[in-house]
Amino acid sequence: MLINQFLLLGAVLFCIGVYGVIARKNAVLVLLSIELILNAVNLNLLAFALRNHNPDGHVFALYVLAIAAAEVGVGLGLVLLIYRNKKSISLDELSEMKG
Amino acid sequence: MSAAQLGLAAETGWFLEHAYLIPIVPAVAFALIIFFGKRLPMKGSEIGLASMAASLVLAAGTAYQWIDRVDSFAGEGDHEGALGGFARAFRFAEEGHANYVEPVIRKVVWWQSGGVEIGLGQHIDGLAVMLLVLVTFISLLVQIFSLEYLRGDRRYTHFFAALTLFSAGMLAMVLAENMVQLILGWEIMGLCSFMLIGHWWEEEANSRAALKAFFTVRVGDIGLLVGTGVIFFGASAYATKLGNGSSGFSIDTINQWALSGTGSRSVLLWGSVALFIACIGKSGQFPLHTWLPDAMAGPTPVSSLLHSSTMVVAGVFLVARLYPLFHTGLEINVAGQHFNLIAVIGGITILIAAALAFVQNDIKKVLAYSTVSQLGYMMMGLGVGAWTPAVFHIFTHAFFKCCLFLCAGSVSHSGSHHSFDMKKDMGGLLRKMPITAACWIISTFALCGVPFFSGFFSKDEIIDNAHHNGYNVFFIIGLVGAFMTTAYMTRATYLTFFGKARGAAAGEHHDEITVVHADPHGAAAPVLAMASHGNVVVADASHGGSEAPDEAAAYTPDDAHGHDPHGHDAHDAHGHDAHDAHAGPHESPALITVPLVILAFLAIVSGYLNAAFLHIEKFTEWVAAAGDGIHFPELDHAPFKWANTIPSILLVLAGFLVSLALCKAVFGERKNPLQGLTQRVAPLRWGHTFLVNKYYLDVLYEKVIVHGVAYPISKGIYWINQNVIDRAVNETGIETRRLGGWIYRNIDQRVVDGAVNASGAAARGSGGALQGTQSGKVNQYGALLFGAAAIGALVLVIVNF
Amino acid sequence: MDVLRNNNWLLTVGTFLPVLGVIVMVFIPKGKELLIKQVALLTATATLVIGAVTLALFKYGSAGKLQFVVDTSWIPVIHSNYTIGLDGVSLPLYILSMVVTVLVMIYSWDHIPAPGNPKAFLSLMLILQVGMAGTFIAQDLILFFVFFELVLLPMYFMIGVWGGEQRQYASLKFFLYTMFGSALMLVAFLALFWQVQKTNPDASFSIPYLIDHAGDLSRSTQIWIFAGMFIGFAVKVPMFPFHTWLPDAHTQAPTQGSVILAAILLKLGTYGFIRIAIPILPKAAVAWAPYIGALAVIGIIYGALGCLAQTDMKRLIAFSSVAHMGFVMLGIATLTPLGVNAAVFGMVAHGLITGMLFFVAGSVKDRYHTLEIKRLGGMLKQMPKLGWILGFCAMASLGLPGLAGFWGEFPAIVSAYSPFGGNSGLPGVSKEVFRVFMVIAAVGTVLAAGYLLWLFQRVAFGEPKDEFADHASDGHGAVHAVGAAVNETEIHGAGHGDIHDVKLTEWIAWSPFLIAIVVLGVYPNLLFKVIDPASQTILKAFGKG
Amino acid sequence: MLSTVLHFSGLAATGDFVRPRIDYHAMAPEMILAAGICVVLLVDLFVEESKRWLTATIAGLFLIGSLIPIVTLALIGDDTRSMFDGRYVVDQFSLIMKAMFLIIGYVVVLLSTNEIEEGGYHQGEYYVLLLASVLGMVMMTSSRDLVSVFVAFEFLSIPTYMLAAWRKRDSKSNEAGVKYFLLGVFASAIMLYGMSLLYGVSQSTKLTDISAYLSAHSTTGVVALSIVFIVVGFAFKVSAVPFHSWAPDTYQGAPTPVTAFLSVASKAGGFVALVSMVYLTFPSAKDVWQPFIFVLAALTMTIGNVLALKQTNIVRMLAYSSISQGGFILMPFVVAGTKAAETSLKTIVVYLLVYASTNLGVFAVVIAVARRTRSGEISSYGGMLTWAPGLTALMTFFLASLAGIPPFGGWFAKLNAFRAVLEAGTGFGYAIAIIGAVNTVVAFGYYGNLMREMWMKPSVDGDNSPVRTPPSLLAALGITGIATLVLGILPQLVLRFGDLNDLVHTGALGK
Repeated sequence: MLINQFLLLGAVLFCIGVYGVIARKNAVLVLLSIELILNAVNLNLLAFALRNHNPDGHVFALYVLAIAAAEVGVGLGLVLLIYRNKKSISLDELSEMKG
Repeated sequence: MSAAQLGLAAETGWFLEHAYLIPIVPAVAFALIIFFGKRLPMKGSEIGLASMAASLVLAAGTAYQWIDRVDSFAGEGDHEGALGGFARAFRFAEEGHANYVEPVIRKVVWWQSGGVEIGLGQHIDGLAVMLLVLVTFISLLVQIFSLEYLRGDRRYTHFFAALTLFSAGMLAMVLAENMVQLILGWEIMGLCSFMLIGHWWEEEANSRAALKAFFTVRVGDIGLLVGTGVIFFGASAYATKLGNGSSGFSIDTINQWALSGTGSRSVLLWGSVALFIACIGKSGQFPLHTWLPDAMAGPTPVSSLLHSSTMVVAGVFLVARLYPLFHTGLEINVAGQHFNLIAVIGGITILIAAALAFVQNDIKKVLAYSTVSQLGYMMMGLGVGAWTPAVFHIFTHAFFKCCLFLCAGSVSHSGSHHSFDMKKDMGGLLRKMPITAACWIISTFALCGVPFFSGFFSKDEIIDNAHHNGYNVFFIIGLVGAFMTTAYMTRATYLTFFGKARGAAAGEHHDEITVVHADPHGAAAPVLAMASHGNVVVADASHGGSEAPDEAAAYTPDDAHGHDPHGHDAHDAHGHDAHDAHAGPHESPALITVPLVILAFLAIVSGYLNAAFLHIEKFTEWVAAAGDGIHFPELDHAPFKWANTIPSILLVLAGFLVSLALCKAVFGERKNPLQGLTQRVAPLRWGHTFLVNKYYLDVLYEKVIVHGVAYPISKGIYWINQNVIDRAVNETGIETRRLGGWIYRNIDQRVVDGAVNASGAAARGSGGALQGTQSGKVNQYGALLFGAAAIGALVLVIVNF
Repeated sequence: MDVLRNNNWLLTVGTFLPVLGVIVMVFIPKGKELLIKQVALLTATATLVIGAVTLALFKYGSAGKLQFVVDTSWIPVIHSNYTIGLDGVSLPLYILSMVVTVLVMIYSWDHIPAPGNPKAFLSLMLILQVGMAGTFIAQDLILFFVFFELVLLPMYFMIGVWGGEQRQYASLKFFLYTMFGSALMLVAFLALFWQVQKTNPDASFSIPYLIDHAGDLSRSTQIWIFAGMFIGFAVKVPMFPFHTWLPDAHTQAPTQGSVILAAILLKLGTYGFIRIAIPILPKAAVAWAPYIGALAVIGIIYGALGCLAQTDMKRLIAFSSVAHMGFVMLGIATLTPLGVNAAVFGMVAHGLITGMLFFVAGSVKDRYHTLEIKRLGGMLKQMPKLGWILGFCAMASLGLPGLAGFWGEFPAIVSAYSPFGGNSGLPGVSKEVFRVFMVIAAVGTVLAAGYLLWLFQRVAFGEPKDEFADHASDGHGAVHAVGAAVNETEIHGAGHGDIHDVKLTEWIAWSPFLIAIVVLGVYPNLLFKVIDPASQTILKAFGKG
Repeated sequence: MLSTVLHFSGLAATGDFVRPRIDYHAMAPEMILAAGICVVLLVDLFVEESKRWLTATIAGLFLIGSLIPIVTLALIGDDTRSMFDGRYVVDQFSLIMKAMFLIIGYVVVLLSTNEIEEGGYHQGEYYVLLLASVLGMVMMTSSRDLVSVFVAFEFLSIPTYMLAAWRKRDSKSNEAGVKYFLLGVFASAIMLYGMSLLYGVSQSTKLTDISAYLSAHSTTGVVALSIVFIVVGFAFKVSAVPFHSWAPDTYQGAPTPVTAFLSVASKAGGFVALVSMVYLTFPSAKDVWQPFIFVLAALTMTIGNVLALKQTNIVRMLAYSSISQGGFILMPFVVAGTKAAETSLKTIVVYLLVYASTNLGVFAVVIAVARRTRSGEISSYGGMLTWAPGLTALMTFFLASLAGIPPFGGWFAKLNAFRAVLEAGTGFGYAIAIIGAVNTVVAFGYYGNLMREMWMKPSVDGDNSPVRTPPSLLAALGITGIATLVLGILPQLVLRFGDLNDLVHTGALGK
């Protein structure tokens, strides 16, 4: 079957996600980029699961989904928090502490 | 090895067996004086005296029994005992040649370490017995003398304590069974001389003299330590062979080993040389003699006891004690040998010291240099193989030199108001102080070696033997020395007791300076300053102190305070002295004169213990160890012939006349071309200055060597310490800091922080990068995170592809 | 290896008792200084009593064997056991550490240096005592290391908190130096362990075990391991050129600190050589001996010259330690029982004498508030007793026979004439080289006389300087100078101005030192007969040198 | 729930249904903790504000309570209990680690009570999250499957994101939370990617299977990539350089008790995960991770030290110090693949124990001091000897322990670490040993500097009024202090549990 395409897609998603994390200043966008990576992961897992004919991949993917959801919840909460305090969600403003 | 082991029916006795008590008594006395001295009516001096007397008794007992022992060995049936021995001493009968007398060696284990066992004990033979008697006797007299001389001194107790401890040290050294014990006594004497010379340490000059004395002797002690070490191992090998439990430190063993021929040449040579260096230091031989004249900074009794008759002969004693070692090591008396270290050093010392004695104005320093030169005689005697005369010279010299010093003390005490300057404050005292003068003159005769005085019997023997053993150079030196001795002693005698009374001796300027001469040393101080600075300039300056009335105006009581803030204590302490002072020059009280008389008497008779021309050789018999080649080398001493003595007698006479003439000319009342000659004629002046400056040896030692070490070199070392080694350590930190682009500043708080923060700074240097990474920007953190991961992954993937 | 396990509770108790005192003191409020001092002193005394018991129960007949041995498992994971024991070499130092602590406590009674806080000060001292005593009884390398390091922090704080102006520099220097050294030492220990373990799997860090089993390591291996230990110990000794921390530490440390430093801490290094480096690595010892000897004599001369350059009394004394420890190291370097005995004796003597000198320096500082030599002078007039004690110590320190110092120096010099001459298993040490050392060392004794007497002359003799002359005691005491110096009952001229003579606490704290100096000087066998068998055992690899 | 899911998936794969045996005794700690979480939540719901301190007490009780089964398990001490065909294993290693986490949790509760109570934060939720995170750690110790590892990992992470931002009004705290969160999620995402690849090639998520596969096949690029990514994920958690950048900011911003928790517990969690990876999963692929971890370890201890030297804020300094300590813990990993493997594993355990007790102690002191000075500056510690001698002494103990000076735990940990790497006798081993040795001395720079502040400097503000420490803090100080001392003087007491042959049986070191 066409496993490589899946993997390739996964890789691409992964790269986009990484790029987003590094390039984006907007907290929400960074969050989204991370979600992209996680989806890339899911893609991989499912593809492999199919090829390997064992359910571990599926299970793993389910967990990833669940936990990703939790993460996003926490993440958005935090973003709200900073927005409340700073009236901005630009990450560049989060550099009080350095050195 | 003791007689018992040999199974000899050797005569011994309680005193012989317990001779070790002799030093212990004064040692204990020392402690007692220290702890309780101040509370006693006589401030502790009584303890010192008592202990000395006790030791004297013990020593006498020892001598008595030793003589018994000698007789028992002498192999003649009748045992008439020591008294008989004395009787025989004056019976004109030649003795059968006595065979070797076993010394009484007793010891207990003191400490053992690494298989080495050091005993603590006694090695009693003739030499030891002689010195025991001598030291205890003289110490006793000197202490009696001091009772009066130092009365009211601020550290009276201290003085007697030190004096007693000194005697203990000397006695301990004399009967030492082994080298370690000998070193012990040796160093204790050094310590005491330090304490006693520096007795009046308020004056920096005195403390410097004390320091100088101790330090110079200490330099010699390098030799003592090294030498002991060098001979130790060879000797201990022999000791195990002897198997009598003695170690390589044991003197008896060392001697036998040296004679046994088992020891290697070089070890013997170097050992003896090293030890002789110690003797040079202690006995004020050239070139380390310079401390001895300075040591006159101490109170006169100290000079007379330590620096004339006892301590300074320690070096000679050591050579005599280990004579077999030196004899083999330096090949004395080997056929065709005309020079050896000991003789050469001794010879040089005789001459240079005698020469120096001419230019001294301080009576004590004349005597000091004469001591040095007499010590030179002893050394030379030992060097030319004249053991018995040399040792005999120790014996006789002790009496007359001690007497001379005490005379000088008596003069300054009652005659010249504590000045020792012959030119300024003495002269014509013959009539004022007849007893002192008489004693002085007798002793001078003895010193000069005038026939029938003790010196004659010892010194001429030395000279004679030098000739006899083929050391002709030293024979000449000896004769010249005799000449010079007579000459400078005549000069001194003339200046002191004859001619016109000068300065204090003339009873001048009393009232202005009661405090000064109320105080036993106030006026002595400046002279002592000269003593230790030892160059003309200071000397002259110090003369001013006690010179003419007008200059004496400088000597107001306040000034005296300058010298001695406690002048008043002293003054109160012996007002009688101040009172006597008003009576002008006068004979000293009995406490002083009695010792003088006794000593003067002995200065005559002591010689008759070995008056060869009377066929009395008791000293040889009792003291000298018979050379059996096992315990003592065979020496043959020159038989006494009047003929041999003629040259020296003549020279003595010549010396006397020449010197007398010169003195009359130079110091006499009548104008004379010779007066101030040394000022007028350049060469003479140079010579004079040269002598006055003591051949500039002191300059060499103090200015060049000591200051060289003390200042530039050590400063340099210290600088290196701070700036190189210490730096190197900090540098390790600094180097790392250089990475951080920091620069080392100087050794202070910063350096430490630097050294600690060094690596931190290194980070800073290796780029603000690190700091940069910590920008606080999430994205950059992310970039860093993934970047690192990616790089790592890339590398490893490529590697593992 | 046969050991005696009699009363083996003694050492543990004797070593750790001070901890109890510290724990008690923790619960005493800082305000109750008197109580604190009492507790501290009590603890120290109790420890000393245990020490006395040890002294009494010690079997002198078999001083060569380890006694009171405890050998229980401690950290099996790293094959390290709680092995402690005492033999003739450790005994004197072990007891000395206890005595010194007690006396320093007594001295501290009214000499708590600024900024006060006796609670912390005395607790640190007690902890220090644990470390010192422990180091001398440890028979296991790891245990030794732990105690060795335990000493570090308390001394660091003692110098850093209660020290002089540059205390922080000095303390940190001291710390980093020693830490650096001990790090290398530890590495050496570990390396040694594996090398031994290669051949015998049941290897342990126990010193006796290693003595039996490490001997047959190859020469080169031994030399490298020895190098590590050498640096570790040499820093502590301190040997030239690792000595530069010493003058600073000594000069800045409070009197008590200096005393303990001089009396005990410096000995940890030399003790390490005798107890560990040399017996375990005989081949390396032979190979290193000439270099150690060379550094030792350099130290002797170098330290002496350093002294001559000093203008500060305390710093001078500190430098003299470098010279004296040079003699000790020279003795050790000979690898002969004679030399090692001399070394151990030298340690004790130096501990007593230099410790005493530091006490004097401290009291001088108390009186004059300066230690600058050229500002001092005429001490004999103002404080005759103190002055004479200084003189006494100077004499002892320059090795006057009849006082303790001599028996450390003289045998060391003598032994240098014939160092270990080789035996079946080992090559010998070059005699010629050591004879040169011998002469240099002898010269060192003269220099010692030089700087000490010079110091004494400048400080004690002459008239007091004007700046202090006014508040001098009436000098009446000077009449009784000598008597006063040793007479402990009456105190002369005290309380005149702020320059008063020796105080009661000082007498109590000092007299044992003074007495010990004399007693050991007069009857050295007191120590030698204990040390000798032990050093024979320790040097058994060298047989009869 | 884990079990059921596995069960279903198993069904999906193979027709017949086998009910997995659940060893309740082995699972007891987790269960008790889970129960605790619920109880605290409920209490928080139903108790009025003034009684909220109960939650802390209850949390503490549950933490202690879940220690009981661990003790019993340890006492029974029969061999490994493995569930879900070896995907969830309770062995000696996991027991001792569990115990450690629980005690850490308890100490953190003690540290928190006053802070949280006085700060007027939401106590109930705080302790819930704390317990949850601890539960995650406890699970981590037993996870032997990529899935469970991942789940446990997130379980222990996510609550801490929130805890870090706990001071809602404080922008610093927010910043700390967000940074930690974003980077943490990012890292775990990368890790997941790696896991997915690893699963793909090895066809299983079970660690033993994977290690079997790896030892059977030669390492390919994919495997290398996946290994690196996975290691990165955990390296982030243990804040190994260069994945440390979040740590200082977060530590500084977060409430101090949380910082303590992060720097000790979650770091230890990361190490446990790393152990299960390196020792169980990757041993045969050592030429991939060995150099990688070597570089990490070297960088971590060095840069951590270097940056710590220059900090003026105590917490930030401790952050870097704990980074470099992490480097020392990484040291033994370098030789995990060699004959020294067992030693190194024991070393890691010992080091974690020592580090945990010591570092918690340090933070306890920091909290106690901050209550007085209200400042995080190192200079505010001046003159501490006078106004807080007890704390000074304790702090000195802890710092000495961190610096590796006997007789405090640290020296033994470090000694072991060196012993392990030197014992391996490999080039990497010697290299890391040297770097470590240098760093040991360097490290004293900042520890000593802090000591100097406390002992030798005068207090900044003149007042030397003694500081009073609340009982809970005292308890925490007591526990940590004693632990530090005991670990240093009698490490054997603890090490008895530390002999880890079971892990060998489960295949970490066997192959």
